[in-house]
Amino acid sequence: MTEDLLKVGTYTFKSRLIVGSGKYRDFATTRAATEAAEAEMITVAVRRVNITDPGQENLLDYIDPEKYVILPNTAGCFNAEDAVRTLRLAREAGGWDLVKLEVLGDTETLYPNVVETIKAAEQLVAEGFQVMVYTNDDPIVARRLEEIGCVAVMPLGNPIGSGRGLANPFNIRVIKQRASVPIVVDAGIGTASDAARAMELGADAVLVNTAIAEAKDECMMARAMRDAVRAGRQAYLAGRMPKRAFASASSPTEGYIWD
Amino acid sequence: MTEDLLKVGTYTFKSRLIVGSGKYRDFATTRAATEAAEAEMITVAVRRVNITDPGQENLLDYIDPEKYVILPNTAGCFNAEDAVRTLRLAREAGGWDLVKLEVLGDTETLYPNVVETIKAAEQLVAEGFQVMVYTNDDPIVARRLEEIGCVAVMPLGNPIGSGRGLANPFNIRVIKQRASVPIVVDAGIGTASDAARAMELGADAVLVNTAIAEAKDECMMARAMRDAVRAGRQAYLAGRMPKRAFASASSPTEGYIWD
Amino acid sequence: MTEDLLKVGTYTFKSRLIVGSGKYRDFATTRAATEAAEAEMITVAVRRVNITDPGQENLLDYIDPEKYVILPNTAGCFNAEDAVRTLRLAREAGGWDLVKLEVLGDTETLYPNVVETIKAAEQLVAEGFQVMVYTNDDPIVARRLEEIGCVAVMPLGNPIGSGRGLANPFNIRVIKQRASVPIVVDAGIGTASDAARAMELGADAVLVNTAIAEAKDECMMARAMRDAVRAGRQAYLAGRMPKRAFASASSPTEGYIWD
Amino acid sequence: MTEDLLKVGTYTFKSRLIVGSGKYRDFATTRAATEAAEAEMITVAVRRVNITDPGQENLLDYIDPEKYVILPNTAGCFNAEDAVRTLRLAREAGGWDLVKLEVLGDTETLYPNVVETIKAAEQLVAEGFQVMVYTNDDPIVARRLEEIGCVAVMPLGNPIGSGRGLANPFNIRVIKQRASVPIVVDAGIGTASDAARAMELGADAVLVNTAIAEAKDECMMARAMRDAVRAGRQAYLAGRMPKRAFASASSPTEGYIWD
Amino acid sequence: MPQMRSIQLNGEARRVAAGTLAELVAELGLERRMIAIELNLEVVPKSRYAETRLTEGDRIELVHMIGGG
Amino acid sequence: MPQMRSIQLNGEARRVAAGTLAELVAELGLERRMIAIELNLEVVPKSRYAETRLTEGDRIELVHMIGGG
Amino acid sequence: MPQMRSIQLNGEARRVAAGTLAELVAELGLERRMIAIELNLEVVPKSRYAETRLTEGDRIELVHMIGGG
Amino acid sequence: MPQMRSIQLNGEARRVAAGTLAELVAELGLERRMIAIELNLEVVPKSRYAETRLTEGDRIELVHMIGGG
Repeated sequence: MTEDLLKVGTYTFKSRLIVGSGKYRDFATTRAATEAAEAEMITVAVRRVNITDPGQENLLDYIDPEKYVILPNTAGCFNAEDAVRTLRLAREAGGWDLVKLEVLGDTETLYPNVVETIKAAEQLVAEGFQVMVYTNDDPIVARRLEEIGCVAVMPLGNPIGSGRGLANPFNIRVIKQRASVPIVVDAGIGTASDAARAMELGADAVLVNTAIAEAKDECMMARAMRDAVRAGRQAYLAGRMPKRAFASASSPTEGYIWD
Repeated sequence: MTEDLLKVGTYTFKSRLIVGSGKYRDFATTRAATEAAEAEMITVAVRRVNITDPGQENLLDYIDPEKYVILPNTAGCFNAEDAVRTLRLAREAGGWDLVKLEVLGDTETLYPNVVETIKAAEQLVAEGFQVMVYTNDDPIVARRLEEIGCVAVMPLGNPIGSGRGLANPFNIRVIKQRASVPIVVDAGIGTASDAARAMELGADAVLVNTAIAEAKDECMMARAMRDAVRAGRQAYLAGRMPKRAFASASSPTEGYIWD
Repeated sequence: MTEDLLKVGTYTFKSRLIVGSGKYRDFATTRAATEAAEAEMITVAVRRVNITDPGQENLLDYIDPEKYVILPNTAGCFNAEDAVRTLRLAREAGGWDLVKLEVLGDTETLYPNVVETIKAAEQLVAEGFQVMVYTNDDPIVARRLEEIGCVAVMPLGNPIGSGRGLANPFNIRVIKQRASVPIVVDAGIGTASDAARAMELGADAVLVNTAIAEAKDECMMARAMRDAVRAGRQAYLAGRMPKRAFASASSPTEGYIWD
Repeated sequence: MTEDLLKVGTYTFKSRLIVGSGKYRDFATTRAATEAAEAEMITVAVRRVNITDPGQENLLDYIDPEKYVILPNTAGCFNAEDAVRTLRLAREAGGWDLVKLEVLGDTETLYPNVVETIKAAEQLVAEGFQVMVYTNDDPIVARRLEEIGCVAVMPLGNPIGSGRGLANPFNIRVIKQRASVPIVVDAGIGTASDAARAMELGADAVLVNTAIAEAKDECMMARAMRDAVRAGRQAYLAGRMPKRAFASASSPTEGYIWD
Repeated sequence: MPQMRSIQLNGEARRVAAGTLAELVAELGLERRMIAIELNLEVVPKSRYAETRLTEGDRIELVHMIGGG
Repeated sequence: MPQMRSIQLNGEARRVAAGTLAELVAELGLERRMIAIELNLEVVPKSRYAETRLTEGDRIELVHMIGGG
Repeated sequence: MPQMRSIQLNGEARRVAAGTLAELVAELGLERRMIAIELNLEVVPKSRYAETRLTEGDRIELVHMIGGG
Repeated sequence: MPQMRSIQLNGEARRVAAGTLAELVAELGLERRMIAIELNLEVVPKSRYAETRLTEGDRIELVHMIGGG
């Protein structure tokens, strides 16, 4: 599989498993799980420095920006303006131009507000960002985001942090079949088979955070996700057998001793 | 994972992917895919030698019994007597005492005839065979087969060769939770995520034949299955996150610049 | 639909909804819900009379055996002998020869023990009972029970009282396609759409108890089940549209004002 | 159920089954099936009169606008402007102000273009139309359409004419739980149990066209849909039993003769 | 005075005055109930209750129908 | 004799004798149909068919309701 | 010259010169193959091929392993 | 002694001695951190921290990267 590379905008990756850095019990576990996942890209959030204790440890003391592609996100933004402000700051902080845009619609589902997302995407693309964009599983919206110039479209499988897998595999497949930019299944993956399934549908990559960070053994789950993404990718490329309503014998049906 | 071994009767395996040797276009592909799968156990069928051309090539010229554990099956048997005769011959042919018993109920579903299967299992166990037994997904029947002394119980996921995955995950989980012998999901696995899912349910191993032999690229699918089984096993051992109806933010919900 | 009658052994019914009489808060509700369901057949259990208070109210004071076909069951029996004893007593008590045989495998799943079920069915048929038999969803076992002479085969949809619907619709359909006696989906139905689905698969009837008895409004759910069974039956007879992967316009795709 | 009325804008209905008038083999069947469905509202499309044969029979010769609420749709419109023009004409033609807005995103999925849909909805509401709006199953978009002033929101279950049922029941439920206007499941319903399921999720009504028009027996399927909608509605109101992983005996577990 | 017998009735030891099943049923006030009786593992038809004599140590099961699924 | 006009009717060029929308509707025999007319992108109410004169090059859409889902 | 025998070999009538199973296996060129033989429904261990004589009408099944799932 | 200024720093009123953004960053000990600053809704490049003077009432956002999905 050495030649099967993932190209996102001007970046190229061997790994098709993107990880998040949220929800870990500590930074050491974040680093250990990220290494176990053999990920090359990791999302981070932009937040105010705690002025009362500016010296406290920081995520980037553990996740080396020289070693990983840092993907700043706009988690928590509910309108285009906040999202754009957030990513301008992220770009200044680390010079990162590859960003994950998410403009949320409500706090209960954390589903995107696609109208605001489109508005923000247009602005960010105009400002030269390479935008990977979180969206719902609507193929029409996905195509619009690609037309705007986003470098990757990231449809959700299910609500962020729900771990319920892929609600609508058909839509993911349709989005992929029409896309000329990478499709990354983001949100909803709860266990390894969910990641494998997403890749079998044709997804170019998956983004996993909660499923690793909330596993009892984070590093083992990270390895499970690493292997699942590889498994699903290979199964997709290998071309699966057809499904059959009925059975098909695996052994020859002649030459029996009792014939 | 080096210590996570699979013990079946008196045998011990590193690999939890058992492969079949049926349906391949040629013996060379059978060998290549089996190696790619990193399998240690492979099923074979017992059939009459073609007397008119006894010299023709044989599967075992390609699959070395010194290197793989050969698992003779009773594919095509529809009653206990034929199954027992078949395995007695297999044991004489290669000295193999670890066998896969399957007594079928009809040719359309290839579902087992559990009454005849129980009868055959009792006889074979009495004759000193180590019986791995193909059965339906009924936990009551599975327990009965374990009580008889079978060394592994192999519930179906779906009809043999159907590639439709696991019809009833609940039953597979229940069978596993009650079993003290290995549970091997046999039949129905069509792609990598199906294998991962079976392992996540707690299966100790999976048996795959058609999904590899009928893939466009057999060796790539064999690797996909190898990785999927590892992924599912690790996910099972790692302990997955809980499923949630609604969303749970992956990024902190405070410290926003617009608060 | 007036001519679409259900024939079970020597009995004929207009209704395809069989109800159970268990789990109700009181006998009055049992009667009211049974009437609301417009059922013609109702299952009852056989138990010891409470000798210390033999005069207490009885179910049959509310459910008139002249008005309903009483279907004694063997709920709680875990072997063939107990089931046969139980039904001999039931026949003596009310002269009922149409019975529901269920021989259970364990208390957690309440799945049948098919080996004991087969044994009991053979004995009961020999004694002239008209046996409706609860079984798992294995088509091979179902056919065996029909061959024995059971007048109806009752595969489970899911564990009794679980309300999880149909775990394996494929098996229910296969059982029906091969059967020449009525197939009654028994166990697992939790709401109206489950009953409709079972009928659409071709089931000749459904048996519902917990879903009605545990609904907040028992009588309204009874009516819902009545309508759902009719809906599913009619949909089955009407012949449904084909499923399509993609869309098919419901309105003509020409004559637009902007062409 | 006589008091359980459906209120849409200024209209009130007894029936919760809305039918379409497309795809029928002839007008007589359209009328017969519409009557069999006991529908009170029927969708129609707006198209150019065939000038070369202006006298040919017309749908409204069979579907009496005095008897049914006519719901003009914008099927085939791919932008807001065409949709608005179409409905202005419809209002002039029959004085109908209750309309079904659908602005499509492509011809393959017939999924809505939600951005254009929102634009059209704003314009139509401003012009005094009572807008029932077809949309995807995104709860954020659904709420936006309600805020604009649409009198009913009509999320899709699956692509129009696909007959694949409800792809994402969770989203339908979420949309309903947050809505203060009626939610009508539109598109995807293929058979009776799909309609029942939609109603059980809380939908206030369903719109069915292809599933009736393409059934082998249109009128029988129309009755099936009528009964299914009633069944699902009653089940929703009755309050279903809880789902359980394991079994719960329907018969008392004491008083056995073998205790 | 009537002679009393010790029998097993529905799993419990009991002393009864009844000499026949018919008398036992009457003693329990179950004449008009839909019941069935198993005497030492054999079902006894109602028609034979009157002639069926109880003897010391008889094992009797006396059942009826209750709500069940 | 009436003067003929060239108009675009439902996307097709057509010469009509009708001088008003009312006459056009009559010419087509659609008086009793539930139709609607858009004249040069503006919907014309039925009440104004009589007074609405056709002029050379008018673009007219004349629609009715058909079966649709 | 060797006496020929008529036997049932894998379901087909066949005349063979072999007097023992060992000779039959040699005659078929299967000495180095992983095979097994059932003679009149009884499996015969390889160790006894040499001493096992064929007689007229014997029913023999001669099997090997092939691809199967 | 330095003149103190009142500014809004990360949403909180604060009096600082720093006269420039560079001095503010130093005052907070964040020189070697990957941070970014928004001054009155405009992002200020690090290259201009030294020349960017603080004035009474400035609204400053000072952010860094934290764990997020």
